[in-house]
Amino acid sequence: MSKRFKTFLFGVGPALGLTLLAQTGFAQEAAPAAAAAAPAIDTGATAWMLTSTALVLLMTIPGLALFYGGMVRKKNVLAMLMQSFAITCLVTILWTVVGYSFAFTGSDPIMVGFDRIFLAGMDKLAISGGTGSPASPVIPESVYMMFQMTFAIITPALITGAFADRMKFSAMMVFMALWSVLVYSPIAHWVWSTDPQGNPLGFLGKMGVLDFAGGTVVHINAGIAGLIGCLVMGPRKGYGQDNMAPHNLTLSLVGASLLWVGWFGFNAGSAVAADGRAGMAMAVTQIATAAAALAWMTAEWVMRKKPSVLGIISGAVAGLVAITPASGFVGPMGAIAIGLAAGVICYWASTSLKGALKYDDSLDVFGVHCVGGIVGAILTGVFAVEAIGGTKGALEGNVDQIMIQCIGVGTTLAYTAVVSFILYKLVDLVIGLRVSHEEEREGLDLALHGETIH
Amino acid sequence: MSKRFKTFLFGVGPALGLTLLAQTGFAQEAAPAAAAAAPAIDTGATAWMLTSTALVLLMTIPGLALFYGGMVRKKNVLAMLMQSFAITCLVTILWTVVGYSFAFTGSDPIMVGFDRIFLAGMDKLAISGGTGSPASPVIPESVYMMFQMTFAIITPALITGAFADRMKFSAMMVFMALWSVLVYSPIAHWVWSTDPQGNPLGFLGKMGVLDFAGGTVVHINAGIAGLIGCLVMGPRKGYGQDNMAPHNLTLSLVGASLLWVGWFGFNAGSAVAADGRAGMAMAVTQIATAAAALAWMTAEWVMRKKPSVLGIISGAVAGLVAITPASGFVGPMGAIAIGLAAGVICYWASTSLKGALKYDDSLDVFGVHCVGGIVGAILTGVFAVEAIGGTKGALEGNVDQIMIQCIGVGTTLAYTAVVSFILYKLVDLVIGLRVSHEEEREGLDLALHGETIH
Amino acid sequence: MSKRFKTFLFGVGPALGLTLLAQTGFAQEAAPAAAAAAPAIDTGATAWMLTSTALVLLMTIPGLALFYGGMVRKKNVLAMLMQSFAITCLVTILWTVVGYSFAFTGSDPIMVGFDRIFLAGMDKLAISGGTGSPASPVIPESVYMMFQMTFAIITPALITGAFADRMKFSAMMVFMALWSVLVYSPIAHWVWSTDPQGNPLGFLGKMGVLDFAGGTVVHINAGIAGLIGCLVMGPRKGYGQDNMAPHNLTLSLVGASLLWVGWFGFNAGSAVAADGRAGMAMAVTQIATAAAALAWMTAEWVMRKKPSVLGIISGAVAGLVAITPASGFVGPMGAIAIGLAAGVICYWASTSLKGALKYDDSLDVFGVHCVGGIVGAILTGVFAVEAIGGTKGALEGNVDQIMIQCIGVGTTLAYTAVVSFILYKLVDLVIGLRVSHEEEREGLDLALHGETIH
Amino acid sequence: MKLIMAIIKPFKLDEVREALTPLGVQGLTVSEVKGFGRQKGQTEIYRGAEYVVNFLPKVKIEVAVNDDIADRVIEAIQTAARTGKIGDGKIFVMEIQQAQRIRTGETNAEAL
Amino acid sequence: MKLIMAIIKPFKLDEVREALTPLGVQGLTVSEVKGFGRQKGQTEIYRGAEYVVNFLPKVKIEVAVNDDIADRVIEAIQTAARTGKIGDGKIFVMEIQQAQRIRTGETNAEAL
Amino acid sequence: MKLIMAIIKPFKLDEVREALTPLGVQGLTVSEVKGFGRQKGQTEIYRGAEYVVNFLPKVKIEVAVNDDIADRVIEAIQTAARTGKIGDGKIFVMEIQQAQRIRTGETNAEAL
Ligand SMILES: Nc1ncnc2c1ncn2[C@@H]1O[C@H](COP(=O)(O)OP(=O)(O)O)[C@@H](O)[C@H]1O
Ligand SMILES: Nc1ncnc2c1ncn2[C@@H]1O[C@H](COP(=O)(O)OP(=O)(O)O)[C@@H](O)[C@H]1O
Ligand SMILES: Nc1ncnc2c1ncn2[C@@H]1O[C@H](COP(=O)(O)OP(=O)(O)O)[C@@H](O)[C@H]1O
Repeated sequence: MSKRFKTFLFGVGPALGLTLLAQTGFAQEAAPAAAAAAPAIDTGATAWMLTSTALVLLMTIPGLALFYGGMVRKKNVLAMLMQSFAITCLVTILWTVVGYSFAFTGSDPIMVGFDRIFLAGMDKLAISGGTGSPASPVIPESVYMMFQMTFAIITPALITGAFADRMKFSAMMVFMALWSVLVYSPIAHWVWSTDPQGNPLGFLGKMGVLDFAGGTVVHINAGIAGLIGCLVMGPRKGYGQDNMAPHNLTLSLVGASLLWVGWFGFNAGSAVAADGRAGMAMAVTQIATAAAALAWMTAEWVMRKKPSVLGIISGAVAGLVAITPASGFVGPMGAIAIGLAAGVICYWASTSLKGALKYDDSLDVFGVHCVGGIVGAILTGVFAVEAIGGTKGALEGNVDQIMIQCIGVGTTLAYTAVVSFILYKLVDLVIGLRVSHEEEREGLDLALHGETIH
Repeated sequence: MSKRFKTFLFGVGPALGLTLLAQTGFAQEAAPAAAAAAPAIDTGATAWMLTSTALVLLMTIPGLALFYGGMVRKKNVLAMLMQSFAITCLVTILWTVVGYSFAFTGSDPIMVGFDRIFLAGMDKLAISGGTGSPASPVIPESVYMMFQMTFAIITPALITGAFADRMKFSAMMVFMALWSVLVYSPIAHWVWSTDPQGNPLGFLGKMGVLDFAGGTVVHINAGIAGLIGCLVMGPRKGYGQDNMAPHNLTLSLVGASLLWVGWFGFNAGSAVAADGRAGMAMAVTQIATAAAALAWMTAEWVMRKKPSVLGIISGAVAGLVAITPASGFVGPMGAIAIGLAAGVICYWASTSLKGALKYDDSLDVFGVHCVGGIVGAILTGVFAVEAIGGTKGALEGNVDQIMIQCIGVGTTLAYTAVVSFILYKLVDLVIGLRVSHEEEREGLDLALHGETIH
Repeated sequence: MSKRFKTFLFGVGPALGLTLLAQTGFAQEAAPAAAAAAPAIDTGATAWMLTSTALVLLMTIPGLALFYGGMVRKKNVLAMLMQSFAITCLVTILWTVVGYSFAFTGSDPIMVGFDRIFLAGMDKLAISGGTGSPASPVIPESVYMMFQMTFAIITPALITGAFADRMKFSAMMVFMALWSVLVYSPIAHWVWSTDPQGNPLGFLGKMGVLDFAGGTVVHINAGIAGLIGCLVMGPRKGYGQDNMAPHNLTLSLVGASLLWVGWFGFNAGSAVAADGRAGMAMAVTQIATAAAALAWMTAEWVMRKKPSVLGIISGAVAGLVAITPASGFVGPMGAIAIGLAAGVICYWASTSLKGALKYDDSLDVFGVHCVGGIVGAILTGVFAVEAIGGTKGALEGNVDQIMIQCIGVGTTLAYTAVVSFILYKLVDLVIGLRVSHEEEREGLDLALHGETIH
Repeated sequence: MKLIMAIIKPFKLDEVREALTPLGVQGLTVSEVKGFGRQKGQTEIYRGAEYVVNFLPKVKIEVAVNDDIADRVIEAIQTAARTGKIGDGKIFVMEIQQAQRIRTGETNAEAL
Repeated sequence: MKLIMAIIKPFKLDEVREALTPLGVQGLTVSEVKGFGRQKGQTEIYRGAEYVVNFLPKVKIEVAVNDDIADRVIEAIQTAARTGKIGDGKIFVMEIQQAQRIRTGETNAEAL
Repeated sequence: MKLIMAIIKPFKLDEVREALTPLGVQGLTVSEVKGFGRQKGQTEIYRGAEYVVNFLPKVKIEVAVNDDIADRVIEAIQTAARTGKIGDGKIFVMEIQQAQRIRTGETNAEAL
């Protein structure tokens, strides 16, 4: 809008300018304290972002909590739920204190920012008609901060699936606090932070890495941290021998459903607008998810003779993961392709690959989130449509985009793997990562939390 | 708006025209690629429709899945949940490929349209400031397509309750694919499609049939298809003898609650606007639902001595069904009347009528959705208020409307019954509709999906 | 907006006036029947309020139903769920008939109003571009009525936790009907009703009592009514001896999560706008909740050696309660302080205080809602920030505000305690409040509703 | 008196109960158990992992009867519970030394 | 030694356990069972369908005791479990030939 | 024939079953039970309330065997179920007068 606005201001006489002013006031009736010069907030976009924030929180509690909780054994279900809930609380405070500032302020492509420590200065901006942040020109900064907070919450919560049933709660909390500040915020800064003109500021964003809603920042990031975690901790007692069947896939199906519904906020919300791009992001999210779910289900039906509930919901989540970086850039046909690829490849990663490499990633965080995130990130470079997101993909001739996407993926994998490894080792030294064998056998619900399902 | 817009353009001089142009640009800051001449999208309406889409998806997964899943026996719960989830995926793809095009494009009152096969041409329109579809002048077409998709998803999912606990998963998938394309899309076309001026195009719509959010297209349609299904397949093994009590009404109550909340998107979303009509549609939805729930509960209390959880939630769903065609047309008093009628009549249909006719409609899809839909469709003709929806009902003197409503109901009943019957028979011939007695006894969870609740 | 609008109308010539008129029409495309003179509705605000209404309904069904249902013994879970659901239906009808009118119309600071009995006159206003209510200048009155209805629903539903496992369903329904009309509506009137100019009308509102989203009207109110209830009815059979452990904290965690997510509608929706104040209300809601959850968890960890699921979710709810009156007035730092205070104090009230006083408030409605509400109401007077909500708190020098808050708290406590006591005694006389010992032992699910969890 | 313990397929429970009533059996006690035997269980598959379920759901009936009808009770169970397919279950008979009805204190034959 | 098997109403479990401790009973084993007998069950109603629940929840206590205290144990159970209403349950006594404590391998009297 | 009833810690079930196969035991029946004994339970805490859980989850194995292998079965259970920690459980042996396979009607030794 700004260009037309300027053209207009200088090209038309003062009477018309006055009209426009009046109209600006008109549009701002919902934002009484608007400073005259600040860009007005768009109440429609704000409404959608408030909603999206609620939807993304719903993904973690109770969505992810149930998705994971249903897959563990009955003696560990409360402990599993507890982790998602406690991480939600923990990251909320950390994001308020440093996380948001680190990720979304500052002016260095690598170094994080300190302008909003303790959300300093946001009280005022948050309620003005304008918005403080170049990343969110049409909504209040408080809303943008909240929306981004929900992403910062779900990312560490995703990791907990990898080492389910064996980690100490205390160690988990300390690890996640460190990881959130030292891994999540920096990577978000590198991919998503913007300068005052709204252009990419972080070095990965500047390079042209496309990640609309967090394929790299959220899923690859969490997935690789999970893999490192389960490697460092070793397999569950009795892995490969005892029956570790999910105790209640009803919970997991509800969880997967809430993840799906909430993901509309995740992806379509990442448009930070209530417009056609948000609409298309929602559409491709739906389409890719369905394609991936059917692909995983079919692959399993062919290989194992039966289509399973766990299969179709795992496929859906794989599709949601893969379309995350691509939504906002690709169209319906790209979505189908990405969904089919994610469904089949993540099925293979969570069954054959895991079987071959013999790591015990309890709930397949690596196989679904890291692998699905990589599939999505790279295929974004293939299927991006200029008319939708402003960037061409390989199919429109911009073959380089694939390489750029790979750099984004590689950087995240490398940084997160190394830092996560160090953090796990550190926490292991100081607190110890694993519960005792007795506690693991008895179940974490009673051992760690003194509660049980009756 | 378009009329005022034109009047203005021709009636006022060029200077003012320029102002307006500038303002159009101003309002479109969230829609950067807007074609100058297209009507601008309303970000508030778009925000509400994005939200409504999420709400209606929530109705099917996990809402309907849980509502149904809680009512079956424990050995069949996963199979029941699986059906709603798999239908969600299946219809998403079909809707993308042909369904939306069939239902909402074309220019023939009877024959479906082919303009958006594979969503052709929507990439571009979806992100422009204007909208391609006359049915959605103020929101992007991608959002309208998505919103309608969620209706296309829930309709077949509703049917599955009728033949719960005995249908093959493979047969179910094939039947639903055919039904979605051959029954749902045509009926949606006949009732809801519009011409480029936004006037009704389908022959039922043209005739003046009122169906704000799908009493006919969704509920009567699904309800009659369910009845035919359970008649073709015959009763469950042990029906009338074995204890087939719902295994966990907690799940069903959660499902009913999510249906209720999601139905706000269904009905108020059908206003395709964030305005007073949407608000009134939401209000009457709430009021009719409460009235129906209390009516069913009271009827049961009187007849059976105890008010039950299954009773009150069944009544709520009956009320939601009945108000669906009426929302957007009736006011609060009409809502109370429709709710009370639906509660009592659906209670009678699901207990006495079913008992008398001896069909085994496992979860009362006919008794609640078809009967409730008919009650609502006809009473819409009675209670419609011109000031709300632009059409008078019988109480305002337009007695003919009742007859028009009956024609809509009759046409749908006849068409769906015949085509569904043929499709069931066809699938039975080719694949076989029912599982073996052994599998039915063992439970579908293990037999069909190799999983169980532990 | 209105001032600028007028200035403009009189200060600029007729040509520009015409432009503006055209533009007014433009903005109202979603509200076709707008009366020219009424203030236009803001579609963004309307979208957010429609969404908020759905979110607050989600808090009661299934949110609160599950939160409470998971905490009782298995034999009483359906009866517990039933209460929330039935209250939702009951209050919907009462609110339509008298409740809304009582609370939000009339012109007396104490006496309730009769202008909207049976929602008279709302049919028309609800769909016009303007809004009938001074309390909701930018959204249709139907939406405002619905939003407020969801508050009227959850308040009595909260009470049911106090006398869980022992009250007759019939008695509960009668009590709640009376309570809703005689307690809830008057108090809402005193705190929240406004005159035609939008200024506070009720005597507590006029006095300057700050209660953004219902710390007093909802939580203190429900909490004290609960305490009186469990005192009148006496403890559960076997209280202090039998194992009354929550049968399934999975349900409670899901319930707490939905309460949290839905509370965004409760608090940010109370801005009745999609603006920076709504955004800040959402942010402080999140922050205070997280702080309270961590505080309760930590207190328990220190005192009882283990952090529990029940602890962290109870803390979260305590935080949500406490920030309710303060949201819209305080900033992030105030939120952290309020959260920490609520977490620790409510933990103390629900464990030590309850233990010392020996009342059997089954699910700690008093300890969490009344105590949490008092903490929040008083601290609102401490931490209010003028730049956010227009009122200074004690920290900004307005020490009197604390006293004003205390008057609000005290009035509510006194009025509700007395009237609730009378209502309980009355219902006890006429119907009897408690089930028989046999029924209590057998479990309310079978005894009252003829159903059970299999 | 005898305690007759029968392990049967769950869906046969109602038939067995009905077969015993005509013999004058007025009460019995039932438990859900898991049986391991010749009958092979289903395979459950969860992503990569397969679990052969060795323990199958069975129902255990315990019924105390007077010596005189013991044989007819055994036969009735045998007939009612039989499907002819593997896994139909077993009947075991043990001696009860004493029986007592809690409500009345009646003992032995009168207690049943 | 005797195996005393008592089928009682579930809410009487704690009272029974407490009644046995003074007699020197140091352990017992409890199962949830369903009982069929003279006591009639509730009717559950789900929409049109009524199910009379023939099997009522009961608790089965199995306790192995030395012969010398067997009678006092029976009496204690009888007293503690009794409500006087139909459905109070039964006590059956059987002979144990051998008992063994897994942890130590102690047998018979010492094993209990 | 003997009925050997063993109450063991739940996680020992698979080991016990595997220990019995080599002895020729072809079937057994398992129930989930709660045990009260010397082993003290966990304390559960819910807000203000503490519940000491007196009854711990155990598994009851019932296996009917011929007299000749009874001692070896007892020994095998003893060995496989033992952890040496309190709460390992008990083995009780009772006499079976008669056994019958429902599928075939075979009795006694052939029925097992
Ligand atoms: N020796 C045994 N002791 C106790 N229960 C047994 C024994 N053998 C079999 N059972 C029980 O009988 C059930 C059926 O036995 P199985 O060998 O599968 O088939 P069948 O009864 O046809 O021979 C088993 O699942 C188990 O519960
Ligand atoms: N012959 C029997 N064998 C085994 N259990 C029995 C027998 N008769 C009764 N029971 C058990 O005892 C319980 C109580 O019996 P019931 O006939 O209802 O009342 P009462 O014990 O007062 O005579 C039953 O639910 C059942 O579990
Ligand atoms: N006298 C008894 N009769 C029946 N079961 C018993 C008896 N004593 C113990 N048990 C069972 O054995 C289990 C273990 O007993 P416990 O005293 O805790 O330890 P240990 O077996 O090491 O002596 C108990 O949980 C209970 O199920």
